Formats: sequence, C-alpha cells, structure tokens
Amino acid sequence: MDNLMSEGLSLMVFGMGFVFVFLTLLVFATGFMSKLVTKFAPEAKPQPAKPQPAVAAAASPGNDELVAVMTAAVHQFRKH
Amino acid sequence: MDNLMSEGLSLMVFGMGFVFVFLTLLVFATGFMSKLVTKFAPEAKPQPAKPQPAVAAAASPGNDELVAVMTAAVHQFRKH
Amino acid sequence: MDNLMSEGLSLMVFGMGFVFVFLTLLVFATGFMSKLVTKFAPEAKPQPAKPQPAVAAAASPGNDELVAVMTAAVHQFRKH
Amino acid sequence: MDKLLDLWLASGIYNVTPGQVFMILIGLLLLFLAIRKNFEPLLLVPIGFGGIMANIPEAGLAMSAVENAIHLGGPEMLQTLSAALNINSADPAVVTHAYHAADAATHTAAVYAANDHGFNNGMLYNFYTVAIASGAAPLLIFMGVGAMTDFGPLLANPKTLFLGAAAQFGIFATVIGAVSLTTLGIMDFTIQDAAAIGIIGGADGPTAIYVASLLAPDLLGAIAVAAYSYMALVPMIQPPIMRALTTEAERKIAMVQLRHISKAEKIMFPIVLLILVALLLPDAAPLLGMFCFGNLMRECGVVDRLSDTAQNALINIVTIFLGLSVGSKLSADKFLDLQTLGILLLGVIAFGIGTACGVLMAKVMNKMAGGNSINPLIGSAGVSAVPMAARVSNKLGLEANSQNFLLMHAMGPNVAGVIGSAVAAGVMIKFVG
Amino acid sequence: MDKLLDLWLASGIYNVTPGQVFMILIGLLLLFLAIRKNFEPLLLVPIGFGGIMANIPEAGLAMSAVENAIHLGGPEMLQTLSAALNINSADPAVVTHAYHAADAATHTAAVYAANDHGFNNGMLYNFYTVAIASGAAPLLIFMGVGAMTDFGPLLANPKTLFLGAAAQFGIFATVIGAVSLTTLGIMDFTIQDAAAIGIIGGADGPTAIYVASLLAPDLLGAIAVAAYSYMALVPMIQPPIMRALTTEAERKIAMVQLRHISKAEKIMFPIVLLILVALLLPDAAPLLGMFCFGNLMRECGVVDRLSDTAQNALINIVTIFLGLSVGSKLSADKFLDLQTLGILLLGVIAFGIGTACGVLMAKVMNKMAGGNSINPLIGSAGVSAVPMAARVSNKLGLEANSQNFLLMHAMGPNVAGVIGSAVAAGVMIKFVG
Amino acid sequence: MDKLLDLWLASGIYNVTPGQVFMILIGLLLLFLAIRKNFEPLLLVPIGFGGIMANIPEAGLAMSAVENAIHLGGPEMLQTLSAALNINSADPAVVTHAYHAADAATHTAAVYAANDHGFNNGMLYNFYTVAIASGAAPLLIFMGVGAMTDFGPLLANPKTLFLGAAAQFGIFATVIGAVSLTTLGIMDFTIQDAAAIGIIGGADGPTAIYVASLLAPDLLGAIAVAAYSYMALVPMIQPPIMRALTTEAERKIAMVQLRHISKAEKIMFPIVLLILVALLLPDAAPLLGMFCFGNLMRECGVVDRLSDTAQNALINIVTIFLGLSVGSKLSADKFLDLQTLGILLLGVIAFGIGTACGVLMAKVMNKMAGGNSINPLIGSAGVSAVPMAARVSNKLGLEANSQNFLLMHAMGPNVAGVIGSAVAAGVMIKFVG
Ligand code: NA
Ligand code: NA
Ligand code: NA
Repeated sequence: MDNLMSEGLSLMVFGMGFVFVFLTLLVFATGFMSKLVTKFAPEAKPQPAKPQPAVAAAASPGNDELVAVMTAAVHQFRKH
Repeated sequence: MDNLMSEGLSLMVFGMGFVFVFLTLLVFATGFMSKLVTKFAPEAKPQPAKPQPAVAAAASPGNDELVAVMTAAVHQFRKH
Repeated sequence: MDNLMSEGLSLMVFGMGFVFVFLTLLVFATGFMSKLVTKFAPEAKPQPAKPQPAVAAAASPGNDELVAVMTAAVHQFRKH
Repeated sequence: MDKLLDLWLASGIYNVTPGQVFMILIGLLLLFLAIRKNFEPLLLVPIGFGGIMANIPEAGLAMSAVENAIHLGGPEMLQTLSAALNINSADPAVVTHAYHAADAATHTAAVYAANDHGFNNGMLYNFYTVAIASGAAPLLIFMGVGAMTDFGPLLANPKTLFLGAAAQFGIFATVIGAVSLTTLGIMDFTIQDAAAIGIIGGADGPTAIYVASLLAPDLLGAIAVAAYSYMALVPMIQPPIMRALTTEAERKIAMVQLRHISKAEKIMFPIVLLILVALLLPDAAPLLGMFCFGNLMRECGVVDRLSDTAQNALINIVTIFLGLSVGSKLSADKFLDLQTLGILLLGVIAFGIGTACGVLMAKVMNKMAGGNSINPLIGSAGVSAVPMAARVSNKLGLEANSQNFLLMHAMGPNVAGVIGSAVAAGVMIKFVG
Repeated sequence: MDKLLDLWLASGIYNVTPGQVFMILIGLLLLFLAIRKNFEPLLLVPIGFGGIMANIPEAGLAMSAVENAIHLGGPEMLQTLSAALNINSADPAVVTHAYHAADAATHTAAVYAANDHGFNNGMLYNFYTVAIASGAAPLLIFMGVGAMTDFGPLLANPKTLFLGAAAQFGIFATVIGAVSLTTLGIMDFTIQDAAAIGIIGGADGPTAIYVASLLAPDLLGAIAVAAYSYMALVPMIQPPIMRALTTEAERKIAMVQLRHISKAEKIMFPIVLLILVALLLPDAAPLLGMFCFGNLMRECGVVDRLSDTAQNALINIVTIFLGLSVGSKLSADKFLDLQTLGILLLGVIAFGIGTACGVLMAKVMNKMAGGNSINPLIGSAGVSAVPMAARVSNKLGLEANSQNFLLMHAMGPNVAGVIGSAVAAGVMIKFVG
Repeated sequence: MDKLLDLWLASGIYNVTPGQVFMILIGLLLLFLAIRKNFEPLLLVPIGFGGIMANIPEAGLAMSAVENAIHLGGPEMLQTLSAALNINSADPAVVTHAYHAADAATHTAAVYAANDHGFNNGMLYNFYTVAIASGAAPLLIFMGVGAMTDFGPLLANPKTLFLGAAAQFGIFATVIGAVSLTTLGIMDFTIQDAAAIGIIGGADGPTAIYVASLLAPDLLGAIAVAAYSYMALVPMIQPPIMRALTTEAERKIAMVQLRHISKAEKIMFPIVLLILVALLLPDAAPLLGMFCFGNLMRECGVVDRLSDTAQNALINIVTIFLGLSVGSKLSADKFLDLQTLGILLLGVIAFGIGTACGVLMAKVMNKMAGGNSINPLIGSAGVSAVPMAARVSNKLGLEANSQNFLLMHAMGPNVAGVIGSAVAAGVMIKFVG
C-alpha cells in the first residue's frame, strides 16, 4: 500500500516536472523558431490565400458579390 | 425429408406469428409514445429547424431569397 | 551472375514484347468497339447530361442564370 | 521461348473454362441491366464488375490462399496441404473439401502451409472477409439507410405496420417452397438455405446479404443478385398483382392527410423500437440496432455531421466494397448450379406473394374497421423495396384517380416492411442459425 | 410449442438482469444529456446508444466469441473451453478468469474452440478491437483535431504554454487521490488504474481513451463517459472556481492584441513540436505525432484535400466507431461497480484542481513578470476542453468588463492544454504502462 | 532519481543514432520539397512525416511487436524469442534474422511470445500491414485514379497507345541497369529487386508501390520516394531530352482536332480493357481491374455518388494511410544503404530512357505513316506522370508554335502510359514474383 502511494507520488513529481520542462522547452523552441522565420522568411503581406473571405461576404446583397460567392462556393464544392 | 418440411412449416408459423406480434406491439408502443410526447413535450410550433426550407425557395427569382439561399447553402457547405 | 543478366534480358525482351502486343491488341479492340458503338448505338446529340454546363455559366452576371446555377448547385449539394 | 510458353500457359485464353465465360457474360448482363435499364445500379454495377473479376482465369481474385495453392501449387503443394489437413489424399477435390470442413486450428495450419509457399488471398476474397464475413458491411449500410429514413409517415399512421407485417408472408411462403422442392427431390436445400432464400422476399438488400452470409454463404451471390434484380423489377412484378386483387373503387379510395409529426416523436421512435427489439428478439439486435442508431443520428439534430457522413461518404465506401464482395461469390463453381435457377424462381414468387399479402391485408383491415380508410394499393408497399414499391402504389393510385397522391401514405408500410423483414431475419437466425 | 418456449427462453424479457436494465437506463440518460442538454453529443450519442446495445440480454454484442460461448454454450462447451485453457474447472467464472489471464497461444486455442462451435465475436466487440484496442481510432481523432486546430494564438503568446502546463496538475493530483482511496482501503485501484483515471483531468477525450485502452481497458467506459460528461459540464464546473480565485480587478485585465502570425511560423510549429517529442518523450510520439501531422496538413496549404478529409469524412467515420466501441464497455458487469463512482468523483475533482492551478499559475506569472499582462481568467482554459473552456474564460471576462474579449487569448492555453495532457499521457505510459 | 534516470535513458536524445538523425533530416527535406517546391505534396507530405515518425528513437512506431521486443526486451526476452524461433543464439541480429526467415507457424510463435511480454506493433507498422502489405491501398488509389481519368483523348486517337507502350522501355532498360550493376559487383540486387526498381520508370506511384510491396518490400521506401520525386521533377527531366531528339519543325507540327467521343464508347472502353486483361495477363488483373472499375463508375453515369466518393473521401483517406505507411519504410537501417543511391540513380535514368523512347516512337510512327500526323513532343507523355508529362508536352509545343495546344493530344499517350506500366507490372509479377 505504501508502495502504491510512493509510486503515485513519484508519478506526480516526475510527471508534473516533465510537463513543465517539456512545455518550457517548447516555449523557447517556439520563440526561437518564430525569430528565425521572421528573420529569414518574412511574409511579403498576409494574402487571402483561399476563397473564404469572398464567401464571407455572402450576406451582402450586392449582385456582383453574389456571383463571386456563387462561383467560389460552386468551385469549392466541385473540389470535394 | 418430412422432417425438413415440418421444420419449414414451423418456421413459417412461428416466424409469421412473431412478426405480427412484434409489429402489433410496436403499433401500441408507438401510439403510447406519441401520446406521451404530445402530452408532456408538445411542440411550440413546427419551426423550420434547418435551412432546407429556405433552400427549397431557391427557384423563386427574388433577389433577397437568393441571398438567403446562398447563405444557407454556403453555411451548410462549410459545415461539411 | 550471368544467370541474373540473362534473366534480366529475357525479362526485357518478353516484357517489352508483351507490352507492345497487349497495347496493339487494345488499339484494335478499341477501334473495333468504337466502330460497333458508332454503328449500333449512335448518339442522338451530345446532350449536357449533368448540370455542370449550367454551373459553368456561373460567372455570367444575369439573374436568371444565377438562379439556375443556384438550384443546380443546391440540388447537387443535397445529393451528397 | 520457355517464358513465352509460360505466358501462354498462364494466360486467360488458355485456361478459361466455359463456366467462367458464362459467368463473365452474366457479369456483363448485370452491368447492362444496371447501366442501361437502371436496375439498382449502386449495387449491381459493383456486383457485376466484381463478378467479372472473380471469373478471370488464373487470377484467383475471389479465392483464399489455400484455394489458390490447391489450384496453382502442383502435386507437391497438394501433398503439403493434405499433411496439414491430416488427410491421406492429395486429390484437389478431396483437399478442397477437407479444407472447408476443417476445424479452426487445422484451417490455420493449411493457411500457414499455403502462405509458406507464397500463396495469398485474392483481393476480392480479402474484401469479402472484411466486408461481409465480419458482418460489418450490411450493418453499416443499414445504419446509413436508417439515417436516410423518415419515419414520419409511419408515425402518422402506425396501423400501416400491419401491412409491413403481412407482406413478410412472402418470405415464409418461399421457405416452404424451397423446402418442398427439396422434399420433392427437385433441389437440395437445407433448412438454412431455405431460410436464406426466403429472405429475398424481404425485398431488402442488406438484410438478405446479412442473413445469407450467416446461413448460406455459398448461395450469397445468387441471393443478392436475385434480391437486387427483383427490387429493380418491382414496377413490373407488382402492378398486375395489385390490379388483380383490387377493384377500381378500392383503387380510388382517397386517404386522409397525414398529421404532423413532432421532432420529439421522431427522436423517440428509434429508441422505442430498439427497446422492443432488446426485450423480444435479441437476434435482430445487430440489424435493427444499427438501423435505429442511424435513424436516431438523423433525427436527434445534434450530430448532423455524423448523420451526413453515415448517409454519404461512409455508405458509399461500404457500398463499393459490399458490391465487389458480393461479386466475388459469382464464381462459376458456386453460381452455375441448378440451385441458382431455383433461387431465382423462388425469389420472384416471394415478391409476388408478399405483394399479394400486403394488398389483401389492407382489404382485411378495411373490413375489420368497417370503413374505407386504407387504399389497398399501399399494401403492396409493405414488401419494402424502398422507395420503389411506394412509387408503384402512387402510380397506380394516380391511374385510378388523378388527384389521389398515395406516395406519403405508402411510405408508412414501405418502411414498416424494412422493420418487418429485419424481424423475420432475426427469427430465422434464432431458429436455424 | 418447443419453438415458442425457445423464443421465450431466449427473449430479452426472460433473461434481462437488473444490471442490464440499469445500464440501459444509463444509456438513455446519456442520450438525453446529449440530445436535450447538448452534452458533447458527437460522442455521447454513439456512446449512449452503444451502451444500450451492449446491454441487450443474450445478444452478446459487446462480448468476444469465447465470452459468448461461455455464456450460451452450456456445460459441454465449458468443458471444451476448460480443456483448451488447460484448467480443471468448467465453472463459468473460472473459465472466464482463465480466458482473460491466458497467454496468447492458449487464448487462441480458446478462440478456436469457440469458433468451432459456431460462436463469434459480437459486432461491438469487433468494433472495439479494430477501433480502440488497435489504438487507431483515438490517434485518428487526434489527427483530425490537429487539422482543426489553429495554433496562431499560442504562437502569438507562447508563454501561455505555462498555463497549459499548470492545469495538468489536475491529472496528477487525481492520481494521488485514486492511490489514497486505495491506501485507505475504500477502493481498489492499481497504479495503472490511477493513472488512467487521472487523465480524465486532461479534459481531452481521445487522450483519455487512448491512455485507458493501454493502462486500464476495464475502466475505459467509465473514464470516457466521465471525460466527455465533465467536458460538457465545464461551463458549470469552472466559473465558481475562477471567481473564487480572482479579484474583480484581475478579471478586468485587458490583454494586448495578439500579433499576426505568419504562415511559415504555423507550418514550422508542428515540426518543432514533433522534434521535441522525438528528443524527449518517445512514448508521447503516437499521440502528438498524429496531432502534429494533422496540423501540418492544415497549415502547409498544399494538401487541402487531405486536410478536409481528416477534418470531416475521416473524423466522422472514426467518431461513429469510437463512440460505439466505448459504449461496448458500458456492460453491467464492468460499469456497475463502486469503482465507477470513484472514477466519477475523482474526475470532477481533477477538473476542479486543473482549473484552479491554471488560474493560479496565471497570477503567479503576473507576479513574476511584475505586471498585469495576463488576465487570470484565461488560465482555466489550460485544462483544454477545446473550445468550451476558452469560451468560459471569454464569458467571465465579458461579465467583468463588457469590452474585454478574451476568447482568442484563451485559445492559447486551451490548445496548450491539449499538448500538456498528451505529454502527461506519455509520461504515464512510460512509467506505469 | 531512478525515474529521472529512466526518463533520460529512454529519451530520444540519449538513444538517437546518427542514422536516425540523418533520416529525420531526409524526412524534413521531403517536407520542404513537398511544401515549398510543390513536389507531389499529396504523397510526399505524409511520406516525409511518416519517415520522421519512423525514426523517432525508442518509439518503435515502424516496428513489429517482435522487433520491438528484440530491441527493448533485454536478454530474457531474447532468450524467449530464440526458443520460440527454434534457434540457439540470443544475439539480437541472429534473432532478427531468424524472425524474418521463419515460416508462418514459427513467426506466429514469436509474435505470441512478444505479445505475452507486453510488446505490440508500432502504429505505422499496423498502418503498413493494413494498407500496403494487404495490397489494398495502391489498388484503391488506382480505382480513384480510374474514376478521375478521362479516356476521351485516347479513344479519339487510339494509336497513341503505341507511345504509351514505347515509353515503358524505360522500365526494362532500368532492370538491365540494375542487373548490370550487380553483375559488375557494384550493387547487390536480386532479379526481384531489379524489377521493382525498374517500375520507377513507369512514373506511376501506386503501381510502383504495389509492385515493390510484392517483389522487394525492403526497397519500398526508396522506390516510392524516387517515383514520386521524379514525377515531380518531370518538368526538369524531360524538356532537354525532348529538345535534343526533335527538330524545330517537328515541334511545330499541329495535330488535327480530336473527334467527339460518345458516352457509350467511354462506358465500353474499361470493359474492353478488362476483358483483354482477363484473356491475356491475369497477373495485371488486380491493378487494371480496379482501374477499369473506377473508370466505369465515372463514365456509366448511374453511380455518380460512388464515383464521387472514390475520387474524394475514399482516395484521400487511403492516401493518408498509404503515405504514412510508405514513410514507415524510411527507417535508417533500411534506407541508408548504397542500394538507395543505386535506386535513385537508376530511377532518373529510367525516366530519361522512357521519355526518349516515347519521343522516338512518335517519330517512327510518323515515318511509317509517311506523314506528319503526330507531334513527337507528345511521345514523352507516354511515361505517364499524369498530368504533368502532358503539360510539359503542351508547354514545349507552345514554345515552338504559340498556337499549338498539345495538351489534349498528349493526354492520350499519358493515360496509355498508365495502362502500359500496369501491363509491365503484371509481366514482372508473373515472371519474377
Ligand atoms: Na421487407
Ligand atoms: Na488537457
Ligand atoms: Na507509365
């Protein structure tokens, strides 16, 4: 029984410790990666890569938007 | 051979009998359930829960309906 | 070793030969089939069997086409 | 030149048997019926194509590793297999028989022997094992069908369940037919075979395949082909029977409009049905359980993405494998048999009797109720064959009275027929499985 | 009349046990919670329905071939099985125990004996084997979740990873709780059980199922039900704890807007995470590997069709099977146990402690940074329960300050919590697996 | 502290081998090529990611239960395994060798021993078994490709089939190359290896994977990576060869517009092709059968929902598993070998020779026909690599004559190349399988 308790305690200590160590390393690795990326591969400008923004305009009642939306929807639909 | 025939006949009698008993019980159970539901959980009003009814209006040439239809279609589409 | 080389050579000779024989037969079989089909089951006229042609018109800004396109799209969409 | 000879000796032309030629023609016929005549194409295109592939000489696509080893392995392989199977003969037919009769451990020993010599299951055999022998594919199709089924018309008029019950008489009459043919010495069906053949009269593809896979796997090909073909032929089989058993006046009966069914009732129905199955007939639980599960996903309104997938991607994937797997049972040695003719004959009789009983039941119910509340034309829809049979009812109704739209009324017995044949399937599995 | 008696003796009504009735009611309760209360319906509808099917008397849907043979096969079958298992008793309980304790070869012998007598695995048992025992289903769900996850908010503020780490304390505190209950003699959990129960505090369904399937398959049903139920209850469990541990002023803290994250950063993140896993904790590689793979498919922009399928058709199909398989573990003999109550109790404590630790960690970080850059309300999102916990943070934030939209800020710790509990899962598999 | 040490001793950093580091870098390179250079990303993203996962130290994701037991189980486990395998040595290398050479029954005994000690197959190993070792995944991809293929251009000009035939010379020339390298003592390929390497020249991913899985599973990783990489490199490999072998005048040849192809012809073509396969080369039946089945579903017009699923949900799901499974073969001990360099070298030669033969064949056909009906630029499309190679033909045609659109004309030899390499695959399986 004591043995079980000590197993549980050591699981807690090492488990929590490891989670913190791992996520701390991830914080650093992520920060380092972000810096590298921003330095060596800066984004020209955030472009709307997909047709979703057009689709999002669907509620607007203009006729032209409607056609654009349609085309986008049908296009994406066909891809499926 | 006779044995096979008697097996077949008993399968028929018990099979048909059971099918009728089962579906009769289902008639009663369904009726009972419907009564309970109508009594304890009456529907406020039959609402169009899904966008389909709007979609069904697609043939009407009005512009507003069109927009509604589009929105519904795109919405449902995105859910996929 | 020599054995391996001769295996390779015979694989090449028979392989290439067979590919040519097979595809030659396919040329003839296909030609024959096409003739039979054209003779016994000529197409009345190439009809647009599916709504895609209508859908393809989506870019045109007319309102009627738009409705047709919508209907087709929603229709096809629902089939899914 | 050896290689050239090898190629020739292994080619289809050299090895093809008349049976295989015939079965390939059957496969082409099924494709023709599916593509040009629109006979249940979703199933008959894969079944027909699978049937052709199963009969490609020497390819062994529908054969297990051991069967391929027996066919292609030569005397030494046969010797090894006969040792593994603990028999004294190396005759292919004897080895094959011993393989099929072997217990599980001996069966495994034979498989190991075949594998050790480089023989493997054919592709279609694998598909069959995964899709049908496991029971999974018909059950998943049933789940998808449940997700596509609207029980509204049935709930609005629960009495139509009796029509679905009566139409199942076709199933059991066919069992008697099959048993009689055997008693008369014309055919040779076991009671299991008879039960599996009878289920064709249920007019429900996945149920027929499920039952046949359990009771009579050897007849599965013929049973599935018969079931789907006759379902496609419903518009030709049913109308004469329906006309013969009804008067013009009966066909003109207009039915009262169905009441609105609340969402809660639709949610509760699959649960009520499941509990009834649980209480009365556990053997029907896999079929009706999956059916109810599909329907609950449809109606509950909170898992639409699962319901959509069950009705589309998943059912389509399963249909492809199910069809090819059924086709794998169209090999010459299993299909080309007097029994197949018997199955085809009994199947159409089953449809006819089911149709007649459904119509007659409707007339009886009118008599008992002392009124004219049910148009007997909707009784024929009780065989299931959803939604074809309901459409036939509607069509004949419109012929008699151009304002008489029976479609929705016929959907009640139509889906009741699905439940009815699943219950009948459960009874059969219970008694002869 | 024999047949009638047979039907009755095999019916559910005759055979049903009180435990099964109770479990069917539990299944109905889960359906009610899912459909009417919107408790994680995508999982709880299949789990609840599967639970009902698993408890249909005599159907044996959740039982293996051998279990079915023990239950239905009679004395002769039991004799055969006891011979196959090399034991001397034909008592059902002894045979069952020997079957579960058997080594692989003996196990196979028992399966062969059952198969030879016509007994087969139940449908749900097969689903469980393929979906969960293989480990595939939770991993594929995790891949789909990865494909749905936007790491943008986390990348914009990587420090929120600490909140995701702190909230995992709920997991390990629960382990201590389970161990204590055993030490006190109240329950009887092994260290494996305790670890599997603890992972409920990870508030992440697939991780909980994956860990439970490896460490404590018998408790899987209760663990999965607890995990999904408490995830649905997050809006009720968390707010009082969050309010108790924060001041009004703290709840009003406005956070600076998140910076824009470039596409390249989003592509690199799953790769960085994978490499860190590879270097530090190989036991977390299946879970986090599939998660990163899904996320890479999402972000890389060149395999949109695969990403779409991972997020839709595939995850839906897997969810259906996963849910039914979990339901198969809700059989009376496994679920109706004091342990289940213990699990439910410990699970809610785990959620509470995780929430509290997340909030407190945020306050500590504010202290250490000497500023007020983090609103402690987003700490509670570190338990994961994506995106529910983040929405709760947002809601409480708006209550304190109607202009304070915390949703995006809370998504950082929220997805960090997913990573954190997968890491915790890896540690547990490593140490007690 | 023991636990801390355990963690460290089991960590990736402690255990990583130089080979694994190198292979992880290869995986990253494949991801880079796929994502940034758009090299067949649908396959190379999963392959690259799978390759990284396969090389995570100690995770054993790509290893079978027995391999994991050998690696992690210690001396006692090795002793147990050597007993199960009937050998006298407990040396890991000897045990591994005996395991791979064991017959089926002994193999099973070893698996049981590993399972009894708690070792299981890695996730990627399971994926490989289900997806590739069974043959299913490449065949299902081929079905999907069939459902995406329009044979119209081929039917309009069937002679282009000869171009597809000629381009397969690359396959067989590569076989000779591999055999020569062995004869010269530079490499050590068996005839099976040589055949599997040759099929890279077929420029068709699923065919290459299918053949390699049958003839040379150990080389599968390198062969698949080479096949997909070179397919992506077609726009760089082909143009110089095409320019060198054609004159400006030849490149300017305009081709007559293709005739309209009726629906009936398109439906009949896959059936005609299937029957020809059945008659001549049963060994090509799985590949071409599934291809024809997909195409028939596409063209018949009555099973659009199945065709849609085959082209989308199903092919996407299978692609994910296929890619990860191929990646599982990128483990250091199998990939890091002189043979891999040989494969990469021979592969590019195969592409070059295939391209050249296609172009030359077109010129020969012009000579024999005594006219200029074929622009030799479309000959290179005969290698397949659909539709990349056809686009290359089009591009070079436009460079020579800005009004000369060759795309549709090149689609004929392009799809003919798919058929041609499947036929070549069948011949190889027949002769050396
Ligand atoms: Na029926
Ligand atoms: Na978590
Ligand atoms: Na090719």
